[in-house]
Amino acid sequence: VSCEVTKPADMMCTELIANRSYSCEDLGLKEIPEQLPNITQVLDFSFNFLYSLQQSTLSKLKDLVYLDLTRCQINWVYEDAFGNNAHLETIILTGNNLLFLADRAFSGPHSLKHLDLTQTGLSSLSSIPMQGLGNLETLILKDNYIQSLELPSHFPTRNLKYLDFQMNIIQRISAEDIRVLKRVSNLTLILADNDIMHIETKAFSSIFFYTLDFGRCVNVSVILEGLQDASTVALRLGNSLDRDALPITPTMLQGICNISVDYLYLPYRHFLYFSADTFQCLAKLQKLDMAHTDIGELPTGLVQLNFLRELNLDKNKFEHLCNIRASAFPNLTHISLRGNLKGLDLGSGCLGSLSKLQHLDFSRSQIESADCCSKPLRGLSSLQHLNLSYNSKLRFHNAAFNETINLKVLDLTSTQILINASQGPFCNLHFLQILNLSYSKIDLNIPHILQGLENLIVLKLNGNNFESKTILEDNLFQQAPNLEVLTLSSCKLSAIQTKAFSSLKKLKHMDLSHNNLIAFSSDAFSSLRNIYLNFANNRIHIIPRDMLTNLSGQSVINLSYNPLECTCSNIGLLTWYKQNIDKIEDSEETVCSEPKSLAGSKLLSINLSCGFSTAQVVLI
Amino acid sequence: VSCEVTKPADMMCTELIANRSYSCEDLGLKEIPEQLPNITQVLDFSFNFLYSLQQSTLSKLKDLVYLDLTRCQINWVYEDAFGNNAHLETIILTGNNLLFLADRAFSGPHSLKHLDLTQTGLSSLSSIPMQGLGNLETLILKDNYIQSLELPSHFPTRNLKYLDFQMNIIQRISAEDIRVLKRVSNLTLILADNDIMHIETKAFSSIFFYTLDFGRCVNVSVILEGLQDASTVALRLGNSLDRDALPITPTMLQGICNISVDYLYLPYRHFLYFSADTFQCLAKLQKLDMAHTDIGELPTGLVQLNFLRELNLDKNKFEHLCNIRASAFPNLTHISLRGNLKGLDLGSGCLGSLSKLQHLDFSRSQIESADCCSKPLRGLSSLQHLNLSYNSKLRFHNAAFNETINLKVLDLTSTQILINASQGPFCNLHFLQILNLSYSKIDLNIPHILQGLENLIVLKLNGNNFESKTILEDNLFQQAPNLEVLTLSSCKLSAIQTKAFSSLKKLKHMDLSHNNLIAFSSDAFSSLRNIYLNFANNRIHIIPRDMLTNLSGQSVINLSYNPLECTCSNIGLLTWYKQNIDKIEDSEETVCSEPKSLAGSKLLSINLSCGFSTAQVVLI
Amino acid sequence: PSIEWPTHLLCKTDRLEVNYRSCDPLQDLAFSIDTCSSVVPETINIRIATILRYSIRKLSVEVTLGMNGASVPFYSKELCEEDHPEFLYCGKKKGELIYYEGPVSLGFHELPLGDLGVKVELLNQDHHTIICANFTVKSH
Amino acid sequence: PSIEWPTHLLCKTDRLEVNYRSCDPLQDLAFSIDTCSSVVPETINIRIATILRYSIRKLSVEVTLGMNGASVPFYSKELCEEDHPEFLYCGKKKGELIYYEGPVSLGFHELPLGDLGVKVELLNQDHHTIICANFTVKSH
Ligand SMILES: [Cu+2]
Repeated sequence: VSCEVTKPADMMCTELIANRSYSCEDLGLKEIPEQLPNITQVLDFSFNFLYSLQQSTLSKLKDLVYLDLTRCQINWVYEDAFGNNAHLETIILTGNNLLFLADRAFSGPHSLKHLDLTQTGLSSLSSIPMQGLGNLETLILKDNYIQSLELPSHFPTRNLKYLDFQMNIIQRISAEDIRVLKRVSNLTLILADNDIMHIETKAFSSIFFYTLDFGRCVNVSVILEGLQDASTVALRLGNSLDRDALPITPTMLQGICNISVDYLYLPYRHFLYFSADTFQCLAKLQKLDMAHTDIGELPTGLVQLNFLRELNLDKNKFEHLCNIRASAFPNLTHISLRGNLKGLDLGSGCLGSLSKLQHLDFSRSQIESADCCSKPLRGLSSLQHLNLSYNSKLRFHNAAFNETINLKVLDLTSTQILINASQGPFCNLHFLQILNLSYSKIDLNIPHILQGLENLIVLKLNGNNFESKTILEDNLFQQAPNLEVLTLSSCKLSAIQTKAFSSLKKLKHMDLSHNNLIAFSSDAFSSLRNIYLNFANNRIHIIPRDMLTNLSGQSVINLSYNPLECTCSNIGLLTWYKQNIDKIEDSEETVCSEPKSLAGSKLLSINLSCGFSTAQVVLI
Repeated sequence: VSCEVTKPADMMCTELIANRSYSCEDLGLKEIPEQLPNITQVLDFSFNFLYSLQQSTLSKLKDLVYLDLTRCQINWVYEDAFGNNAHLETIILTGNNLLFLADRAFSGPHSLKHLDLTQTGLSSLSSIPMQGLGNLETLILKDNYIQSLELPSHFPTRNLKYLDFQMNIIQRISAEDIRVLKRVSNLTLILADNDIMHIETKAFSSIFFYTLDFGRCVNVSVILEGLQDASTVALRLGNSLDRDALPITPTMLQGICNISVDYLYLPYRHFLYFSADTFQCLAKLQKLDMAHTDIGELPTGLVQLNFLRELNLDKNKFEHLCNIRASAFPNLTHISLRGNLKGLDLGSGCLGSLSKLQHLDFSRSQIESADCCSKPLRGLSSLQHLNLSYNSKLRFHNAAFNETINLKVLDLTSTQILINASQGPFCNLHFLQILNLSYSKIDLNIPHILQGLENLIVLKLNGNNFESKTILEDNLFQQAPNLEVLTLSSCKLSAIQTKAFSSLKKLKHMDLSHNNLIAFSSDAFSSLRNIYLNFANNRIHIIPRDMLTNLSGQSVINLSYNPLECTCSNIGLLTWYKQNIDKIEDSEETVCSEPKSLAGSKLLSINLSCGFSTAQVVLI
Repeated sequence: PSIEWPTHLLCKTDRLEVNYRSCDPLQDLAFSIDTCSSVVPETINIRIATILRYSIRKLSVEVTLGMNGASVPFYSKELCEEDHPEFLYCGKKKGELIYYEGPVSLGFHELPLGDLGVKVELLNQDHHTIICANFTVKSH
Repeated sequence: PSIEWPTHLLCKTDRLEVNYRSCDPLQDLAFSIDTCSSVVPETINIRIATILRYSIRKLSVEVTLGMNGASVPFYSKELCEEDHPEFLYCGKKKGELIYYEGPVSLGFHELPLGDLGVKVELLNQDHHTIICANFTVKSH
């Protein structure tokens, strides 16, 4: 006879919120632990073993609101399985091979809102009981073997918002199948990854959707045929790299003329006979996503898309910015052209007609420009967000941003910046709030480089080099007196002069991590009340007590990954540290390096007694 | 801390053959029990819990030949899961939701012959590794979600005999899909219960099948189109009651003209425009099954089906036997017309042209005949087996079987027999070997009723009544001296005279159960060497020792359910019983009724000591 | 092992309560009905699922009624013949799931007041239990 | 709990042996390749299956080579973007099975003699391990 010790389960489940929220994930449990408090509201019981759900299984947890039963090897759900859980709103049954759901399986909860039946082996809607689902908002039937969308007449539609049939084997849809959806407004219906071969003409007419997702379905014509006279805010017809699909011809998109659609998503689709005709029925669109579609230009002679606000052309093959034919979209507020696969020539004034453009994203598009950014951005007087990060090389001359003086956010991360100007390149950007110059190799010796940025709140300069490896008292930040966030991580700094940042009265967040600093120079700041100072990954050995005592209010410091000494030379830090542990970030990695005997011990665990001539270390 | 006792597993698995065959079914096991001998060859491990199969799982059982892992909650089969089981021939994985089968999952067994993957959640043939399957004879993929029959070029065909794709979701089959099957002969391929919509024309041509099963597929035309130029012994195109299917028109069957098929099965199909044209392409058939097809007659003007040997017309609606148009099938040897749904009029000579007919089954067909069976069976000189059981009423006149004098087996069970003859009704049946008259209400007082049956070996008379409730010494069985088996169960017999069966020198099996006999009359038989006597369910209290001592050789008696006395009055039986337990059938139910204190005790458990005046009972 | 399977509540109204309990020694039974009315319709829709512990070549159903302590055979039928399997589930093997969803016609139209017991047993060719359920119908 | 997952033998010939072991603390990994040759083809076909313990919004792969005790980054790539999911498995959630079957191109054509270690790690947006495997390739 061998013996097995049964651990009390309250020792095993993790308490996330006392008496309210528990995670018992992957503990090999075969029943709900007795020790969970009756008033538990949130329970993650995923990756355990239940086999069947019966009335007794969950009867104790009367206050349950959220229940995750992902992958519990549940085969059978009997009547009243949730009969004692009146407040249950969410049931997740993902990954259980459900052989049977009793008609009264979901009776009990007054207001079940979210039911997730992803990958549960269901082969028919009729095997899902509708009793108790009257208040359902979300029903997820993703990745099952459902062949027919035949929604029964008593399908719960009252509060329905989200219905997901992704990755089933639905091939045909008739008007009768979805007739009950006429009772719903603003539904999101996901039919992506079904091999849809036929939809009855106008099957979706007179139904009002928020989103209709037919992503990764092979034949767009078939779908648009069924959508005649339908209405949806968003229509998703995109594809993905690992799916073959028929290329889209102008004829195929003609169906859109008879559909009310505001946002159209076509990523990863390919076009055949791509021409002005392709856009013939897109004139009323507000948003168009043509990312990853292999296009190098938009056709000339385009119909005017006067309603279009947002245009996404990411990961395409544009060689010249003028090839997007901006004049056809006069009311655009957003353009995204990220990750262009060819080097993009910004040209001159290509977007000049877009006086309402607010967001422009050119990041990761291999851009090199010898005269940025006045000419390329000519006419963009409304522009607020400009992203030019992760490009090759930009050269700024005088008044580089004089066409876009309303910019609030400018991101130049990891794009090499060359300055060929007498004035500061940003001197027109009086409204700029966020500037990211990290890893831009910008020359910080140029005087007045931050000139004009009197409203700047966030400045990121990570990975740039300062002359003399030192932040001097007399420095460029004085031009940006309203800075609240300043990051100087990985700048190879070895010193900061006293009062270096004293002009930055509003500074709240300072990142100096990954430098070569040997001192924690809190005297560089004007105020140590409510400041966040990150000195992680530097070379600080000792911090005198008087550098710390001024840290008050909600201030937080990070000293992790420094070679801190745990000897009496550093008694000032060690004493203060234990009394101010609430001000420490990442105490797990804030460890001693000296003496060798204590190397790797957490500062928190050190008890040091320092007399005049003896030192005594106690490890708690 | 609570303790749990782990039972040794060898106590739990059932040994079926010592050291060779074990059943561990449904024991809640989580691993193969250590205690199973290494030389185990057959293991039923169904309905336990394994989760994953790895090389270590089965490594000890090196001699395993047959392994049943039905419903073990196996999700993962890793490489070399059977790596140490070189002799394994059969693996059953039914009902496990297999998420992954490693490429080397079946490496190891030298000669894996049978692999059952029924209901394992497979959605593609490509997820089944082919390594190690080179000698496969049987592959069962029933009830999965396979969409395409695309057999890979390295599909194991060398020994393949049986390939089952029943209940998948195959809709289309191309010639390329099944090209590798050209390498196989005599394959049985099951594609029943697939929703087949299209087969490439001649996709199956030049392949030689033993059976092709397209049962319960909706549209027969689609299938026959694909089978053009194919060759199969049997072609199954039947349906079932719970499936809708298109009715078969003559045009639909025209495809059969270009298929080499011997046996055609069409049960549960319905016909439209049922006419001679329906049979136009069936002229070469050897077997035709049209059971349950709602037909009331075969059409006139039929093409001659000269090759047809067997015709099955069970459960149809024939009103007159002549409606089967026998002249069209001159070479028939078998007709089955069981369970006809209307009262069948046997007519006169309707089958007259079938001089080769050997088997005729009319059972359960509501037949009533006032003059059986000479006229109805006219011309059937080859008939050997005739089944008329479970019909209404047959009246026999003289020479009732003079047209079918070669009968060997005649079954009249539960059909009322009236005899209106001066001679014995069976007097022409000199070759009859088996006659079943059970529950036929036949009048056993008619003298010479068994006249002519000098070759009869088996006679069943259960549920008939003998006058005076007694088998007399002078009785009808003397007309059948070669009887080996005689059953007289439930005949309300209360006595058997001494030497009643003494003329039956060859009698080996006698069933007298369910009568009212009060004596075990072994003296009624000519020999008690190697006889089986069933006296179960009679009223025997006491058996004198001299009635038993002659039972020798392999003789067996059944005395169960008799009110046997376990007192000294019966010491003869009680003593003999314990010494001859090998001669007892059903000793479990051979129990005492007297004295009351021992009622229900098995005779075997009684130890009785009888002196001159005292009796002592010991219950072991 | 003779486990007591749980009693399943099938339906409950003011006037009617129907429960069932598996009488298969090996397993519980999953069963649902779509109607809960004392006036029994011509057919009711049921859903039933079970895993086969034995293969089915032949199958027969036997229904027995129990009232006031007496038990009387009520109905019996062959569901599967070996040569001509009538239904899809005929011929299924050990370990397979059987799932039936559809109409079943009952032999009575009005429920007697009081307690009625109905035992339904499906047996295979070897007389092994395929499905066994004891229903109790309480009608007021 | 830091369980030692078993070592899986992927392929073995006279000249080549490839093993892998899961370095995901939560689960083992199911993986197969269709080739077992020292001359590495342009692409090999793999099959891989795993159950997600964390949802994928973004996904990146990092491959590290280990030789003679040294370990060098070899390859890294973004596999899933949040806005434009490139592959079917992008966007799958906790508990879902991921099964991929198809070609994968390797960055080298000939295997160095001796032992080579390859660590492949797929991480999600929160830097949680989605898949982690240590391969050892022994080539003689
Ligand atoms: Cu103990």
